[in-house]
Amino acid sequence: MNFSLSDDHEALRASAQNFLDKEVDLSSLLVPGATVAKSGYDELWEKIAGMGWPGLIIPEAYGGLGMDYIDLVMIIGETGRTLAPAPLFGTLAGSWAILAGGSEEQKAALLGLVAAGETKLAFAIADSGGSYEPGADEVIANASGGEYILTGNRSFVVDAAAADKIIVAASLNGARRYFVVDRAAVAAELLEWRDITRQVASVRLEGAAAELLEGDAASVWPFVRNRLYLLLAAESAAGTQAALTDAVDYAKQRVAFGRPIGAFQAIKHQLAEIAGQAECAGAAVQYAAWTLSVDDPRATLAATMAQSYASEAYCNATYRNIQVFGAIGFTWEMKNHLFYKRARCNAELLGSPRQQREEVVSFLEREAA
Amino acid sequence: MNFSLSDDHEALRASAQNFLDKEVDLSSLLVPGATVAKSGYDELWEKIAGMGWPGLIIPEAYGGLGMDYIDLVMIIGETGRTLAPAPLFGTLAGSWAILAGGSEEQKAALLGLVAAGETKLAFAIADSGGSYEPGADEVIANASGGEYILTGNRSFVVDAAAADKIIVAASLNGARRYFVVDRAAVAAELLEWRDITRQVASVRLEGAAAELLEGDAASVWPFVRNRLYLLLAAESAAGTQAALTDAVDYAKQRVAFGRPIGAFQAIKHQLAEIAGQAECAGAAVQYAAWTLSVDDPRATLAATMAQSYASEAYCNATYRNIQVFGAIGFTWEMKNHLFYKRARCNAELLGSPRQQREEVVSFLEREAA
Amino acid sequence: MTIFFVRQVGKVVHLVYGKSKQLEEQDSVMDFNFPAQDDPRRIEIREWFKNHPAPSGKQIAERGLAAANWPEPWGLSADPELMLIIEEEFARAGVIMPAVSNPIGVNQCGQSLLTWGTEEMRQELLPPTLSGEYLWCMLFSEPSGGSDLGALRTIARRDGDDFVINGQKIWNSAADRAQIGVVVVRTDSTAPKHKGLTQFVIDMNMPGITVRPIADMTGEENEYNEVFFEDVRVPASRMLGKEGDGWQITMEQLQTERQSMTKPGAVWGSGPSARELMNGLIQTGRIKDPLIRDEAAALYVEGELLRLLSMRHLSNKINGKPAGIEGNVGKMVASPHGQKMTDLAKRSQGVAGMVYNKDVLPLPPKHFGLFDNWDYAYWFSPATTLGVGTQEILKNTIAERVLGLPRDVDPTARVPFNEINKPNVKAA
Amino acid sequence: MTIFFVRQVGKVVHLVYGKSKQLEEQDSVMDFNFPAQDDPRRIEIREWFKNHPAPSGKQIAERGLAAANWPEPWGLSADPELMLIIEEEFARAGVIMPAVSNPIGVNQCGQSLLTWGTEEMRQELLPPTLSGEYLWCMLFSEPSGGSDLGALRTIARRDGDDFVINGQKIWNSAADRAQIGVVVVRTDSTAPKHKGLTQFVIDMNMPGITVRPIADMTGEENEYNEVFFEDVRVPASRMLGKEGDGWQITMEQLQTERQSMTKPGAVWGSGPSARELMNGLIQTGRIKDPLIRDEAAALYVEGELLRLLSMRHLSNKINGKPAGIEGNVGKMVASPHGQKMTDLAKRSQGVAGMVYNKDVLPLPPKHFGLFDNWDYAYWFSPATTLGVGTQEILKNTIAERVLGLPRDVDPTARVPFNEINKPNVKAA
Repeated sequence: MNFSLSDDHEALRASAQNFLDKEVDLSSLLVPGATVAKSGYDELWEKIAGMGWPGLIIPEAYGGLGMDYIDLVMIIGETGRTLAPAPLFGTLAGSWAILAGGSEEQKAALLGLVAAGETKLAFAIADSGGSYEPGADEVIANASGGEYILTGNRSFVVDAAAADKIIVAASLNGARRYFVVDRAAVAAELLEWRDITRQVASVRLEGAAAELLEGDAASVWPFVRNRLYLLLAAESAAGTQAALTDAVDYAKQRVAFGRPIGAFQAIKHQLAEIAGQAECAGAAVQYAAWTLSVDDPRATLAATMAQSYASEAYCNATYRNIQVFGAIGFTWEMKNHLFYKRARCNAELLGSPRQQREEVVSFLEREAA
Repeated sequence: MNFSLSDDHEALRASAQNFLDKEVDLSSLLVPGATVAKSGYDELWEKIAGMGWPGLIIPEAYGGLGMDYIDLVMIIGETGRTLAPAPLFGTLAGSWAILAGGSEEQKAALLGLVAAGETKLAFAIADSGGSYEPGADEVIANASGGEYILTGNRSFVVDAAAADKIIVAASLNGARRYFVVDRAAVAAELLEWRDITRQVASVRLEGAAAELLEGDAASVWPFVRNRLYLLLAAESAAGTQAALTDAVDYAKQRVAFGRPIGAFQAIKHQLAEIAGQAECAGAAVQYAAWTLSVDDPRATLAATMAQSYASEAYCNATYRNIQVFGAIGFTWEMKNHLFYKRARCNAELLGSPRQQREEVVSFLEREAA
Repeated sequence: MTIFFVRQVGKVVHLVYGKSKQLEEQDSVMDFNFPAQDDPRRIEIREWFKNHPAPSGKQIAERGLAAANWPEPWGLSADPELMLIIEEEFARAGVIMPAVSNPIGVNQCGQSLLTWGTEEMRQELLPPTLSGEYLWCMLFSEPSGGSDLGALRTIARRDGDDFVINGQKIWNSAADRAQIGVVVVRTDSTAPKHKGLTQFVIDMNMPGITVRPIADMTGEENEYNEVFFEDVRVPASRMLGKEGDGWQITMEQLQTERQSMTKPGAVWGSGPSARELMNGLIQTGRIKDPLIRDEAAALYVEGELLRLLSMRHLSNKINGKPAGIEGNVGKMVASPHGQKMTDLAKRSQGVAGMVYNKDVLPLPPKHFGLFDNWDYAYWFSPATTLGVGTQEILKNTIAERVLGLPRDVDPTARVPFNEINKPNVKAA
Repeated sequence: MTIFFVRQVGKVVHLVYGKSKQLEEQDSVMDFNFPAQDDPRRIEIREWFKNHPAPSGKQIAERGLAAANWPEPWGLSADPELMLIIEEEFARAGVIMPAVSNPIGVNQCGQSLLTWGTEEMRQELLPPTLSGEYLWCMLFSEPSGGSDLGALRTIARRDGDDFVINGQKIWNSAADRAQIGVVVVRTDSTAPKHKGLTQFVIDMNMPGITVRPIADMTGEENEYNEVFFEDVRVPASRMLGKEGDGWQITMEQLQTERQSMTKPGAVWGSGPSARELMNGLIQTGRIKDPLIRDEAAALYVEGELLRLLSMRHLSNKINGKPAGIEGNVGKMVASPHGQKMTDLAKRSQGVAGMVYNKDVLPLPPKHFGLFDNWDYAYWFSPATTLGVGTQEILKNTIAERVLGLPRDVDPTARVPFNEINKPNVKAA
């Protein structure tokens, strides 16, 4: 039994921290009208690719680093803590989709390019209402000679604009399958996403040529969803801690009525509560990472719990952070709002915490039956 | 327009306050194992009857005082503030049932006795699951010659033990009707009700002779329910204020770390929040009382809102009250727990605040349609 | 109708019930109805609007409707019930009230001129204020001060018939659009922090004043500004009250502002209320979600109670009762109420709500001011527990002034302001 | 498996990835699995229980299982992993651990005897403590003190080889059943309040000690007592540590007690957890109510996270890491978690739950101690944010000790205790 981070984990986290503290600069975002494209989204990616992070979760057999999910959350925690603006989410999501749904040949061909930092991915599955399940607004795939043609729309596609290839969920003969499409073959329109540290687009496919992922389609979304839950939860847990630390530091310095405001119980007790939530969120993420690493039967439950808890904790912490800062924390020129918006968007992107709690109960009902 | 209490209302409240402060003594309840029967439940009733309160809401035509609902909540607020242990609830509930469902003759015959202080009532409608709607566990009425015979059980009947007559909801030929039964004709078993300032029983009818209320049966429960909501809400709003005042007084006196504990923001801010809820609960009750007095079309909505809000505010305030007192507030010998339990029971007796919120939305949906 | 008498018999109070035609006719009982449609005062106002379907600010002011509760010649000495009639008739005529378009000018600063200004100032400044020509701002907060407003550092130094102001203000609503404002400054640094303050009326175009709008987290610059003072000369005749009255005048203005925020609107009393939230959820069918349903119901109830508190406040005025605690308590309840409302509106939208998207829930065609969509109101909402005193300061105020709990210790409150930063005070 | 190295190049840190068989075999990665069923240490313990199916307290103590983490001769110097195995094997054998039946004796007081006691005290007191013959209590709080424990007034006056104790303690768990206890008293009133305190081990049957159980709001007398001291003579040899060590020893004992409460059980870590709550709601079908469903899920998640925090605490010990902040933070989360759970359990019962009624939700046949039904746990639950330090004190501790925020002002902390009530201190 070992619930503690090893020195290796700590060292991995520390090196990611050093790298990102040096490379991430949010100042260009602290001007109204800023977009992530102007903040070095692509430049930071180049450096991240140089670190080998695109291949973090890609098995060695396909040229990746084959690290486990505990390693992953060490790094994602740091990208979350710094709001590192770079298209990592899309590439990870796409890689997981290929890992779950690709044939051996497809994995080798596609993931090798990703691991080498030569191909960025995105994963397009949500419809315009934000649903990840098949529905009326489905992309339709038709066989045409040796290949497939896709027509329809996808929305809330993280990193679609920056991607080289997009994995698209579509309906083929009434069944959901997954296809690889060249970015150049689709029209991506950037959404005015409130979290400007992340680039989200809607995608329009009008007879786009596509390659069918030939493996087990049924496993793709559960596999990817659990890992995206982990990814967002890891960002959120680290962001919760960052918002807390930031507020604590400010409360120690800012003086009112002859004392640092952190001397007032109203501030102290609110921050103590956030400390409790930060601690719980961190534990949830580490446990979920472990269950995914060892393919534990409760991995789905653990990842779902982590996402529901950490995203709400993050929302609370960033709200409280702004309240501790006072009006200055409400201005665009401070970075507080970037965290607030990341938190809020993390709590919606894959469905609300309530939806995840519903999944938790359903899991437990099945377990009890 | 006049949202303010008149001097007359204030004077009525003040005289009820003077009377109850003098007559109510909860000390006999502050011994483990105490029951309300030993606390002068019946003696206090005699004095209350002497004040004319049994006839408060009975029209003058039937010998009552015909006061309106704003007058009523002045008095009920004081019985709530003092937890006055006396069977007033049952008599009011029964009177309302007769007012709504009795023929002119029945009203004259029955309510005259009540107004004169000669007859106490109770109202039996809930089944063993606490449902107030017709269900599987219904009392069955059968015509037998010129009268009716009732068989079945009712539960959560407030003041059944003390009553002279009980108004019982029962099914006659598949339709819900209301009957008057002599207390002597039924077996009442006291429940171990957690709120020991109130006497609640289950009632067993085995072929009990009954008189049918001949008026409009359909109006009885909505009419009574709205008024019982008001009654409980008035108790709860006043109890909220009492729990707040009590905690504020204690926080001013109790010293820790060289200061009264009321000097600490953790205490101050919690009590400020309760002050807000107390203010809102009071407004809710007065508005509901006015709507019932003028038979406003929103009276049902107002009474339902008052009950949902005031009972939750009361639960919060009594919880916080105990926390401010610390461990001493958790002991049986202090009266804090009597208020805590009254609050909790008020929030369940007629269905939970959530159930009332559901009724609020249903009302608004109908209004919008 | 039955009423009652109270009679003292020895030390025991008895109630005796009986009828009294006289009292019955007084109609002293609670009455949540609004002034009748055929109230003669209402008919008179309505007639005026019929003859002036698009009245100018000057016409409104000259008719006495801009601040009708003020005495003549500015207003009509209207009682609160007439005020309510006037408010309803403005709404009926589709005309925005001066107190709404220029609240700081009419409600806070104009009122201060009445109370604290000289006759000369009133004659000069009130007509253009009531006509809407002068939009006002209030310059109170400073970067170093925040909740501790009394610690402000902007200095006014006497120089002949003028005072010369140097310093910086921040979080000033409407300062970028205002022609005129009030500023609170320190005129005596040797007095304790709340004692050495004075208010002046300043023209915003005076040399040395620079206004910089602040972009807030919504991305807009609608609300706040910074205002810099560099050797701004203001004549001593523009002083409100006398030297040292600044703290009291400022507190009065803030208290008036807070009382006006006890309303069910989502943002400081403005914007859509829980009625609109509920209707929007019903219209879109989102009310069928059981969790949204319960939350929406709780918010609806709370919103109706806020409405009652604000009406009771007005009613107390009508009936000559002293103002209750509703002003402070109301804002304490109203700010988080608005935050919860906008949050639910946003959550009802799901992931689509994370895109700039005004189409959250339908709103009726009604004037909701800046906050006429839930999206903007949501992203603005963190400010509502910060502006006009933080939620923490407000709770302190309620605990201390309303509940009578002991005051927080402020070691800087009683020493001369210019000695506060000396080590012995800091250590206290 | 891939691992990594960290290499410093100038000031930039790069990661270089590669394989290392050596590190792979160390298995240093996180591992939430429990010690295996075939762990040889487990087999040994299981064997012993097979030979001692109903062991006496004395047998358990002699085998070293009563406090296995203690050094020989009392324990086995067990590491936390072995402790976990032992705990599981006790549960498997259906035997209640001494640390559960006599937690104050084993966890708090026994530990203090090891750290602070004399060899003579250990030889005399530890055997009957570990065998369960001596049940212990801790006598700390006083009526005048409450959260401000350091303000306690019970006095011990030196008289020859004895100390003579006078005063009153309150909120003492198990004092009515205990044979022995520790008491913290003031031995020097001229020292500041935290400095003049000393702990003694006392026999509860000493002349002059009166114990009165307190009925709490559940109607039971299970938890708390008052203890009165009237000229109670305790030999100086029963002093723990030395004069003036009382505050430090008391804080250690309370900290140990709080850490043990970071568990998912509803009442101070004991009683049913959210797993049982969820199962009960599923079994009764009440989980189908959408509002109960969402609340139950949130509590289930929080409960699992509390479980993780407690396991991480243990794991950190196993891995020789310093104790984290979980001890304090855990209790802060756990107490309201339990209150929310019992409240939901009760609300799921509706009005029927307002009657004394243990049949709230089904529980598995498992040892939940006193709190083996939700009804009792619910009515007891207001105490969980009061006992072992109020929630407010706990948040202060976390804010100050964990987050490093400034400490609350206590004007009585540094003056001699017997001068605290003089007017100049009161005014501070």
